[in-house]
Amino acid sequence: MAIDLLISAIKAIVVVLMVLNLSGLLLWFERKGSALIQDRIGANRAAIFGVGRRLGLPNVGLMNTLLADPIKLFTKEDFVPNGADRFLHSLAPFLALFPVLITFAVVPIGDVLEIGTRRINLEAANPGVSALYVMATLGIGVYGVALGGWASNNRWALLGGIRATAQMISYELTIGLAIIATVVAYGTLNLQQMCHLQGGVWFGWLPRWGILIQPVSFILLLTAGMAESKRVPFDLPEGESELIAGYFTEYSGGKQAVFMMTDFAEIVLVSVLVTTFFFGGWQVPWLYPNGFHFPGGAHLGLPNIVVAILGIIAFWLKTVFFCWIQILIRWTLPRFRYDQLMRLGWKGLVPLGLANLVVTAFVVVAVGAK
Amino acid sequence: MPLWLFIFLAVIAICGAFGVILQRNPVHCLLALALTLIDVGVLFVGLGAETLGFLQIIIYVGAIMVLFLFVIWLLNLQIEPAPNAHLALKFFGSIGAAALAAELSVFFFNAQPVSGVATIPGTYGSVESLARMLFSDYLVAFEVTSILLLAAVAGAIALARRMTGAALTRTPVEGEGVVRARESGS
Amino acid sequence: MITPIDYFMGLSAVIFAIGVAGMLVRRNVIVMFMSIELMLNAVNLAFVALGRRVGSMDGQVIVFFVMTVAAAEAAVGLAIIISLYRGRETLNADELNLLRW
Amino acid sequence: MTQHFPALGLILLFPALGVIFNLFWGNRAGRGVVNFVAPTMIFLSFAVALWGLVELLLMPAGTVLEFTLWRWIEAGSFHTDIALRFDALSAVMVLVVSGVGAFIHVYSIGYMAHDEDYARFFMYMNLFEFSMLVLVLADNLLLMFVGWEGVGLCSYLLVAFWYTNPEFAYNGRKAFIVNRVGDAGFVLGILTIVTTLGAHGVWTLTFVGMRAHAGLLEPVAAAAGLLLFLGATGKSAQIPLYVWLPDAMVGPTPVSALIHAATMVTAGVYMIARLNFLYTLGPEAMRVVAIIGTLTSFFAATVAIVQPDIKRVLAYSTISQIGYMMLGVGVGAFAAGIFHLMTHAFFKSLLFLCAGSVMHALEGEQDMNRMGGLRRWLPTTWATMLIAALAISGIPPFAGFFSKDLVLESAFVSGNTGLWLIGTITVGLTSFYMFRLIFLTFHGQVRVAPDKVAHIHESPRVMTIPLMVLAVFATIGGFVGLPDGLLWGNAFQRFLTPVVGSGVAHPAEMPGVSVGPMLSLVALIVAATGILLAWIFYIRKPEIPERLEESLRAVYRILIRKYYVDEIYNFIITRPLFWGSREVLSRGVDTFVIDGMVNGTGLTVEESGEGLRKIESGNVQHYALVYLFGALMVAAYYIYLVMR
Repeated sequence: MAIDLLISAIKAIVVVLMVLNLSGLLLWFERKGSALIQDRIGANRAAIFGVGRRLGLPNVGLMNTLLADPIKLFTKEDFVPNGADRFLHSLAPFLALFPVLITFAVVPIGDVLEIGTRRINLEAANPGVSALYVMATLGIGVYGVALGGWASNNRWALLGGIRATAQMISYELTIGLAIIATVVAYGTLNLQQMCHLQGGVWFGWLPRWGILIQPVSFILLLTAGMAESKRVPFDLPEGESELIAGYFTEYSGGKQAVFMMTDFAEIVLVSVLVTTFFFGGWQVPWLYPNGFHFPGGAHLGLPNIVVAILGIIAFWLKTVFFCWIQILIRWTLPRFRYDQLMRLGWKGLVPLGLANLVVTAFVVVAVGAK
Repeated sequence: MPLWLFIFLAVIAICGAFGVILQRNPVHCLLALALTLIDVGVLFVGLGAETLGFLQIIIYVGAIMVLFLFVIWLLNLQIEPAPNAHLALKFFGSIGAAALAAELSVFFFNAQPVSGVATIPGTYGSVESLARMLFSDYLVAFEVTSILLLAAVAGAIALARRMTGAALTRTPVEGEGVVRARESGS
Repeated sequence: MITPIDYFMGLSAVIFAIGVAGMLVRRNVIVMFMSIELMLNAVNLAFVALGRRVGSMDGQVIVFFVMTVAAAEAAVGLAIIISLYRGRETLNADELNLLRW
Repeated sequence: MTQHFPALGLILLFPALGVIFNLFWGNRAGRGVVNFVAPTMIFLSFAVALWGLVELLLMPAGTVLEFTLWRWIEAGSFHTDIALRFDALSAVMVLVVSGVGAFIHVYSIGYMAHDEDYARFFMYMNLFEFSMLVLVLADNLLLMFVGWEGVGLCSYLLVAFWYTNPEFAYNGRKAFIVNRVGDAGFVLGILTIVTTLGAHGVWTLTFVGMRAHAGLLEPVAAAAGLLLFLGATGKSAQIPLYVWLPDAMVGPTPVSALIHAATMVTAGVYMIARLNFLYTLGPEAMRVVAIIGTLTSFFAATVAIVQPDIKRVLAYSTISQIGYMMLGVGVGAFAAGIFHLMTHAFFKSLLFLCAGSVMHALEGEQDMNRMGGLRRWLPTTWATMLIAALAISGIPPFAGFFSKDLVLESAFVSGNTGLWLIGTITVGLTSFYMFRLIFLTFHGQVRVAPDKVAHIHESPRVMTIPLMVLAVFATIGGFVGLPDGLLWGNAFQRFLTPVVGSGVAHPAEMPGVSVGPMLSLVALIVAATGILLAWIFYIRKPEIPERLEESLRAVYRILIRKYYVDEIYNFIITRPLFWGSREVLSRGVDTFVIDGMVNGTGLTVEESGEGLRKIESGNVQHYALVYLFGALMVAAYYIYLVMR
């Protein structure tokens, strides 16, 4: 009993920590990545007593992003503008971060891990309808930014908040459609089951990943997910050029850090979802609970613990890959105009999603697939 | 669901409900309401209606409440002034509400005990069972609701559509609101 | 211990009553509208609880429909409120008494 | 034996369609379309009727075509259907109504050519045809009554067709109200029959059913017959309710021809013939019918002699001829009555149409003193009208001779010598006034107002062709009922026998020698005398009438004023009625009682509303509060139930 509780707690903490750290890492990705793309050097100054230089190591700016920036942020003055709704103003960032974090609770980061006789499902919580849970938490996510914009008693912020809200609920629709289509295809609302269903191979060599049966949904989910995370090319809510910083214009210090963390957490979330839905989650190609079965027929038996850990590693690798993809896109594409954004959402993605859903349904009914 | 959890949630729900009707600031009311709704959703899950619980959160919190939020922003509602007079209404209203609560509780606690303990099938509250009922016994109602939603969308657009500049520049007088609403609806 | 179904009933009764009170006490039309949503949810809770009590899914299906109707109602109601506000520049229920004698 | 024959529905359907079309699209469709549609419909039902007739003739005698549309009324054990019955009797009637009606419709095209309201006119005409066909096709008394009222309504509408003229409108109302008096009798008659049969547990009004249980009706036969006959006097313009017919002549002439000469006014005769079994059970009623008929015919003929108005002459002539029919059915010779009805339909409608043609030529002139010598301009009209006149005067071989002869013979043979005598005298009067009309109109010197002489013209072909057709019928129409023993004998009688029974039995005490020829001879002589007199009076020595007028001023006044009947009715009935209505009902009851109640009600509501409206604060929350407390009450009540 107690041990179970302990295990669950550990699982939760681990997941959250991994997410937060990853988002921290992403900050570094972002800075150096953008520097590469723009042919700059990027962060390369901060060092502790120049240890690295003394040792002749190249300064890749890890100090800046992982140490200096956070310290700077969290030690800044936490400023609340005059006439702002103090309570909501401080609540908003956490309201934004919280739903994103709890979403990870249902994400299977691996198959069952067997320690002795105990079987540990490698996800923090496993409601039968975890896909719905994901949608629900995404839905709640709106409030943070919305209230952040509203509470800071600033027109720019309010505009940013309104934009953010409109954008997010518009694209949540698309996300929902994508997820539903996938759900229809898999015939289950449970992410863990989805991952299981993506095991095995077609034609003896082709991994059964969801991307192969739901390509459209994949594109929809990726696009809409990036829109959810409100980053370029969908960063209208922040819109540096016209609204100073959108909904967190009036934020500074820790709260703003939390908002930024939310952004990165959302990137991670999107990647995780894409991975889980379309890239087999923790599935490693040709890896089965009892080891590898290569297409050639070669077999390499492995103990469960290894298999589980391989799964976890595969999962996070895929996730990081998609985070990287998103950052690439963010630094590659120009920004939409707001009307273009809305047109894309309502006249482009939503109809596409509907069509995809209908087709999927037809196929499923026709094939009787489960 | 264990009792302590229920009590915990119930307290939150009631606090939220009171928040709705006691807060001055519409946005705070809305937040309180959203809190209550999420709470009720969790209660659903606790009652075995998993699907419904999450649907509740998706639909109510994720959509309807956001709509409210938009309207509040659109109309730029500020904190309403200290409620003036209407003490009689307040008084009787509260009394009546309390009495209603009492009466309803009496009902519920005197409800006929179900013969034996209700057998809860394994699929209780799952999407499959819900869908099975929706598309068999309640098919007609289901289809009709789709039409209802369509009609609601059309009606909402027709009602809230911005009207001609003339109507906007005119200073509103008694009764014009309704008239304009109809015009813009037509 | 497991919570008796009746407690859920009692909770829904309380929430419903609170909604009624809000409907009567608040002046702001939007808040009155919220109170109505509150009542709807109380009823939903009662439905689900009763369904659980008799072990049938019908309660949940009804709640499903209630949600749908609530969505439609919210859309239309808010639209009405908007056009009302455009016309009267107020949302105070006391001043919206055109149907007076 | 009966035969299911759905086509009967068509007979009614076509005029109905015409009504609907003219009502909704008439004015939009335009004159041409209406002129085509309205008559076509009637021709179509005429065609269907012919089909029915053929069916009937091909089957053994006594066959009845039937068609039940639907269950109409169901009240307790009583029920009646919308059912049609097409036996020999209704066959004759339907053919007459639709056939003559069709030609009159065609004639109307020309006659109404200059009237703006053609659509309404043809709508009414079709409606009339429909109602009349319902009347004659009905297989039960109630449905017949529906048609009966329908034709009454159409008569009213058409008499007052030019309602802008107050006098015309007044005459329309007169026709309507007088008919109501008769219809009251009709209703009472129906009720008498229903209650009597119902008392014996027989709940039916179908003619078959009534005939089957005629025995039960024995005790009330006379009363019922008389009550129904009261209705007949109203519809068929017999004493005492004939007064409306002469005034009805203000309607368009085709109307007078169709409704007030050929079809509607003969409905009474048809009704009596249809209910012959009832009347034969009540000899007294038959007697009354016969006497009334004879008196009417004589009386009307005398009035007709002096009338200057061409249409009034024809109106009184119609009354008189219907008197003949009544005499026929009154003495039990139902077939004879119907026979005369048929022939009369031919030549009387022809007469009216000719008169209409004359008026058309003279721009609506009706006074014969301003006509004369028109033969030159109106040859067709003259010829056809002459045929009609000969027919009505009973000159062989024209139709009128046989029918009228049959009626008189039946009267004589049935032993009513007195009635026969009056009838025969009336024959003379008839021929006299008819040829007075002919001579005054078409011969002698022209008395037309000089300004009108210029454009006297023969009517267009659309009007003259119907004249010719009807003239043919008026000529040969009588041959279906030749005296017995001559050629094919009285085929008409044989055709109708299954329905109305054989005519009057010849008394046995004159074996061998038949009175028929003698009577015919007498009638013929009388008729010839009448014509001769008319010739002397109005062609040979035109001064004679004036001199007679001088010498017999009193009589003349009485006749020209129609025996002052209108005045008498006015004095006895109308005045008191008006006085009572005005002084008692209007001044007293209406002002104080009814207005008091009405205004009182209104006042109460208004006052209480004034008081109660205060609770409508317009504030939603107040309503909500009240609502809440209502809910509390209900809940409390249920709790009380639970706790108890």
